[in-house]
Amino acid sequence: MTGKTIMTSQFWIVRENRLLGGDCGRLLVETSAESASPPRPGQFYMVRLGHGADPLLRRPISVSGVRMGINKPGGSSMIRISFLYKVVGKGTAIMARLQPGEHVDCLGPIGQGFTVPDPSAPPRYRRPKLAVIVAGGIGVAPFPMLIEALKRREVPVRLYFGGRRSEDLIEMGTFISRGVETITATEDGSHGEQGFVTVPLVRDIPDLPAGKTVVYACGPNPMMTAVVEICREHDLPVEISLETRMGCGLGVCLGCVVPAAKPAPDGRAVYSRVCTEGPVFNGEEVDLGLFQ
Amino acid sequence: MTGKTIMTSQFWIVRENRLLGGDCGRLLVETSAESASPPRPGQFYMVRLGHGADPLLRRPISVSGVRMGINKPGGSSMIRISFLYKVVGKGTAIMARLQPGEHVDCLGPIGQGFTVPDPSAPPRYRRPKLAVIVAGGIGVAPFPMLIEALKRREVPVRLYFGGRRSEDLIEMGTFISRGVETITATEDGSHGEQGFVTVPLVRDIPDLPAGKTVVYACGPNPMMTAVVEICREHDLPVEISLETRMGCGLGVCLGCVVPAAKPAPDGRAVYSRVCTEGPVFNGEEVDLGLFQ
Amino acid sequence: MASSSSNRPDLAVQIGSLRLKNPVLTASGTFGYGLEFAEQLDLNRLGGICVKGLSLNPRPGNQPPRIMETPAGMLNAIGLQNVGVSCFVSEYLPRLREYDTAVIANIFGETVEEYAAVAAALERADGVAAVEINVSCPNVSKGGIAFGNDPVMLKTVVQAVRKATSLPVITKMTPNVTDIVPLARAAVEGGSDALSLINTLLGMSVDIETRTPHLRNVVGGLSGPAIRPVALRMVHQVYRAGLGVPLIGIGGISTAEDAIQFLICGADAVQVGTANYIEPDAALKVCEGISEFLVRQGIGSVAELTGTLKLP
Amino acid sequence: MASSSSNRPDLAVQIGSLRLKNPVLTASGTFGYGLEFAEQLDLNRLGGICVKGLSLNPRPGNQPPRIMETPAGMLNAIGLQNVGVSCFVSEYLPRLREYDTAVIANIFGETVEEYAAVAAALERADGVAAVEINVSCPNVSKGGIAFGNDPVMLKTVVQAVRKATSLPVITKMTPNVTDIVPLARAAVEGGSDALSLINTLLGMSVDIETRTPHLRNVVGGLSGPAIRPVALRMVHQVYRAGLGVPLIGIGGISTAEDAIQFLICGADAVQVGTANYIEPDAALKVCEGISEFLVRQGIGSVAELTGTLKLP
Ligand SMILES: Cc1cc2nc3c(=O)[nH]c(=O)nc-3n(C[C@H](O)[C@H](O)[C@H](O)COP(=O)(O)OP(=O)(O)OC[C@H]3O[C@@H](n4cnc5c(N)ncnc54)[C@H](O)[C@@H]3O)c2cc1C
Ligand SMILES: Cc1cc2nc3c(=O)[nH]c(=O)nc-3n(C[C@H](O)[C@H](O)[C@H](O)COP(=O)(O)OP(=O)(O)OC[C@H]3O[C@@H](n4cnc5c(N)ncnc54)[C@H](O)[C@@H]3O)c2cc1C
Ligand SMILES: Cc1cc2nc3c(=O)[nH]c(=O)nc-3n(C[C@H](O)[C@H](O)[C@H](O)COP(=O)(O)O)c2cc1C
Ligand SMILES: Cc1cc2nc3c(=O)[nH]c(=O)nc-3n(C[C@H](O)[C@H](O)[C@H](O)COP(=O)(O)O)c2cc1C
Ligand code: FES
Ligand code: FES
Repeated sequence: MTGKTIMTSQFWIVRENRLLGGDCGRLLVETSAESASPPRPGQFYMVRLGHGADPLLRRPISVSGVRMGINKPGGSSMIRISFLYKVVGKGTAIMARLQPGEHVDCLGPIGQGFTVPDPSAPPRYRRPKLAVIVAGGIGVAPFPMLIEALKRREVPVRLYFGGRRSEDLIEMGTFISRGVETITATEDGSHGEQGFVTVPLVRDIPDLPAGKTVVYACGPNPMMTAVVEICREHDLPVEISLETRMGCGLGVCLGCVVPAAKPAPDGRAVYSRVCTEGPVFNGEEVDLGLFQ
Repeated sequence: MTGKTIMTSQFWIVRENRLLGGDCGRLLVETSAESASPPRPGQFYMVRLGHGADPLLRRPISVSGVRMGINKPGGSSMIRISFLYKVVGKGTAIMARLQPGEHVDCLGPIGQGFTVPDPSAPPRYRRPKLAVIVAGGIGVAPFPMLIEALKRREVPVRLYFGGRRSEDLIEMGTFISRGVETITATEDGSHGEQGFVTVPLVRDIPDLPAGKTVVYACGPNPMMTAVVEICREHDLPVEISLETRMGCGLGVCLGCVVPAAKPAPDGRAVYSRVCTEGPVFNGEEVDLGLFQ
Repeated sequence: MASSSSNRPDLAVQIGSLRLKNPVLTASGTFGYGLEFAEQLDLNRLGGICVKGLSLNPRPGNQPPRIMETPAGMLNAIGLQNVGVSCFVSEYLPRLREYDTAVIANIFGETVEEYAAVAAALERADGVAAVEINVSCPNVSKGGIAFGNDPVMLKTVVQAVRKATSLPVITKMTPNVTDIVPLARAAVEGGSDALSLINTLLGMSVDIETRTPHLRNVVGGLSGPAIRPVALRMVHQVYRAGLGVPLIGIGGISTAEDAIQFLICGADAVQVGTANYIEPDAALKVCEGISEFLVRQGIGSVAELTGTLKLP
Repeated sequence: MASSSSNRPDLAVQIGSLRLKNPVLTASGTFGYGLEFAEQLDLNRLGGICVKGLSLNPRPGNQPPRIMETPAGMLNAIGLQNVGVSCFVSEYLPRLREYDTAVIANIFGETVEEYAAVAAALERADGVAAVEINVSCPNVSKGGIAFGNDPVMLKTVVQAVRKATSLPVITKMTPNVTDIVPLARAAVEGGSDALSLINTLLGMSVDIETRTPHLRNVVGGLSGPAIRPVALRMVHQVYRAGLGVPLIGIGGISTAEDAIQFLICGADAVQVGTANYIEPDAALKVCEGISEFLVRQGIGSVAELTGTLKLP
């Protein structure tokens, strides 16, 4: 979280859009490095999909990866980011139809990302011995980029990856080739253990380096609630990336809020904006109970 | 106007979409000949553009050409139609972005087309010596197909083609290669005579084969009004293809009407639906004065 | 309650004394007299057809332009062009009778008497399943205020129609009001057997180049997906008011999901309007989608959905 | 009247005693307290900023979910979350004062007294150009009917604000009414210097899988392009009523073309709302587009457009 990031709204050119199965895809977009700030792990973009007033709002999509490079002919430097997406409605359906060469308007990077281990980070994030990542389905989206950052800092990573069925476990090849120890679970038992991925997590957790493990999670809400609960019991710091419907991504519509865990002194609720105070929160900061 | 045409709503596959300059383009779409009736000259399709509720309504677009053929591998027969379009708003802008391989939902063929000379046609259309076509800008769209039909019946064709500037005179190459005698006029004088194309038309009309000439026109309303006026003076039968905003193309919304030239016996207006009674009308049938 | 998901769910619904084979009707003014669509879809599979609004005498309608597209919607000011009730009865009804679907005659008038006269003309005809009163028309003898905007006028016109016919009477509510509940109550007090809602919202659009309204009539009725949230809210309000009559939801319904939202909020049936223009078989697709939803959720009958909204 | 097309057109407009450098403001609740956008665009180029609605005390707002997208629109039930007027004056206003744009304080209350107290608190502050009264709030002492739905309540609240401040007072009208004209008149009679319209239409949306409303508050306000035709019609109606006060058009404005429609129908200025979410610099683009339109049409000043609709 160093250096000032400038949020811009601009057109990125689609370089690749590959379907991955399980209704998921990976989109690579590129622009000139002069015009865009590089994102940090856990940040997202508000992506405009379609050309009319329906769909109206931009869609929040996490950055999955970033690469800086030099464009051969001109020698101009460029930035390329990748998104992992799952088709769930009309916006993401349009995303799946984007063709190389088309332009797509992305506003970002936005939000508070994950705390990446660093000597200047809060105490427990300074020198962890293990980073545990818990991902549910498309919740895996921000983690390829986080894993890159963790690897660069030589923090060992273990990924708990759950889904409904094996097709939901996208990008497994990448994780394995990156040497990420990966434990999987699917509800239908088609890959890894049958059931929720929190089951192997609970089983393994006593054996993790006490006081030296940090946890990152992203996935469906019941999973997040379970992970925060588990981490609380074992006194592990956990950061969760939340999804709420977003009007603006700019902190002004107040549409994306979650209740903070602590109410105001007068007992009234306090709400945090997921787009601005999040999407990554400390697991203890927010009240997931109230939040559907 | 023989044989029963079945109107269908179905997806056609885009085979080619070529920009022609002057904000115009030519779109070729194809489907199986079993599922679609071939259109007649002057008929149109209601084309769905975009995937959401904006734009909401289909857009009426005339057929410019049709070809039946056999698909090589399977030997199944296919029908291919072409549209000429001009980008004027959000629907046509989406049309210009269609890529080969995409599917586009076309409902049609719709409406009453041009009266093509034929022994069974009304008297003045049985054996004309000359067909005069008057086109203004993108109003030329239905005429390549009409010209094919006229050529097949060995009716000589002369085209009066007007536009604002030379780029508006699309498909000139095709007309010339088809041996269509073409007289042009542009408002800026960049092609042919400077001014409206009705000027050379008025000049030439006394020399046309009296009683043996039929006129077809499509273009902006002031031009249509002028053409109908000219034809009335010289007692030439004229058919005009009209454009009005359309809700349904099915004859039910009553949104596309034009006033008929003759009011009801009680003096009240009578309205004709352009989608169903038109889009091609006899020049004397409709009241172009009232119609903006 | 739940039936085996392999069974075909029961789609029939009851609107007062009127039984519909399924809850999906086509909305007045968007489906002509029905026959225009006979080639596009099997009319027998529709829950019912609300025909284009009928007046006592034929009406030529407004001068064009009459329609304009707006974001996710369209404006219309057709001016209630129609062939008149006698022509409908003699020319269209005999052919419509050949289909096994409920024909609902949408009627309007400029005076209370005209409404009653149209209803009476239909009473004598064979093949009309119900009368739907369009009360969004200006009352010419009351300075042009729409009948549906005032509870007293509304009740009067409903009573007059009620007296003129033994057919089930459905009152079609206008949404251009501060509070729809007292108006809905007035219609019920007037003897309406059911309510359908909503008609179009008043809107406008302007050509900035010519500085003229896009519609010759200046203002027009807004329909289509744009208005769905407003329509749904009104169905919810009227349902919660507990007036004890069946409701038919209308407004921006294009998909089964849209229709199911209305059913959950308290509608017993729905009408598909503008969507017919975009997909001529939209109503059938909505109906099939509802059926699939019921199967997927293991619900035996569509009537079980009505009013099942869970309030927080 | 027409000026040479190479001249820059005069964009300044007068809203009562308030002069705006151009007619494009940002709408309350869609632009935060303005400062949030300082990185996205040059605030100095805005005609003005209507800040998020202010109440006497801070308010936490509603439980989530608070928003939902709908066709060409969105529903919101934020619950008027805000920092409270004192915090606004002490924390935000000093920083806003650094920009050369009109800061318009949008205010609301649960009682007439609260409205007056908020207005009074702003009266003492430096840097507020005008007060905009949001009257779409329920009057808690009158059974929760919105102030803006009833002419008597509306006039009372406007009078109270009028008395509490010497700043120009703009009343922001609710569209959820049968006839907006008598309400507009009540606001003018209460002493409003200008009217802004419209606020959101009441709407609703439901999740069919869970059968729960998409908003925790059940109903919410519909905004965005979907409502533009309704908003334009209401501006037209109020302008034609000739109440003699300037009008500010709001509702679904995303482009210069949209804005110009409102000006032609009688608005002196416009507010850009939901469009700010989609393009953070939407208001500036609208303003530039108006300027280009004026140049293209050879019109010297934007004020010349207002009310120039040609009726057939
Ligand atoms: C910070 C953040 C990061 C995200 N990152 C990713 C990602 O990397 N990959 C990915 O596939 N998805 C991601 N999502 C979820 C993604 O935003 C939604 O799946 C998407 O908005 C759905 O749009 P739709 O039009 O396809 O669906 P629809 O259901 O048609 O959308 C309707 C409305 O609901 C909103 N909505 C629906 N589902 C969600 C959801 N789960 N979260 C937030 N809003 C929702 C939409 O934005 C839209 O406003 C992220 C969400 C957030 C908040
Ligand atoms: C029978 C018929 C045949 C036509 N054939 C052709 C053709 O072959 N090639 C071609 O380029 N154009 C043709 N047009 C005109 C074409 O339909 C319009 O240019 C097109 O609908 C504009 O849509 P848009 O979204 O780009 O413009 P927008 O201005 O955004 O459209 C807004 C609304 O107005 C309607 N509209 C705008 N202009 C026209 C117009 N001139 N006529 C009818 N409706 C209009 C649109 O359909 C839409 O409902 C034809 C029109 C008719 C009625
Ligand atoms: C072109 C058009 C004509 C209409 N004519 C009538 C009519 O004659 N009588 C009536 O009660 N409603 C009429 N309506 C209203 C519709 O029946 C329906 O209430 C409204 O369009 C909202 O539904 P939708 O959004 O599904 O279209 C008409 C609507 C349209 C678009
Ligand atoms: C999320 C949101 C919050 C809003 N908050 C307020 C508010 O606090 N006070 C107010 O007067 N209007 C508020 N509005 C209404 C807008 O100012 C505007 O009147 C309305 O959205 C219509 O304009 P639009 O279609 O351009 O958004 C809000 C609108 C939205 C979408
Ligand atoms: S999305 Fe608007 S405040 Fe967060
Ligand atoms: S377009 Fe609907 S009747 Fe012609």
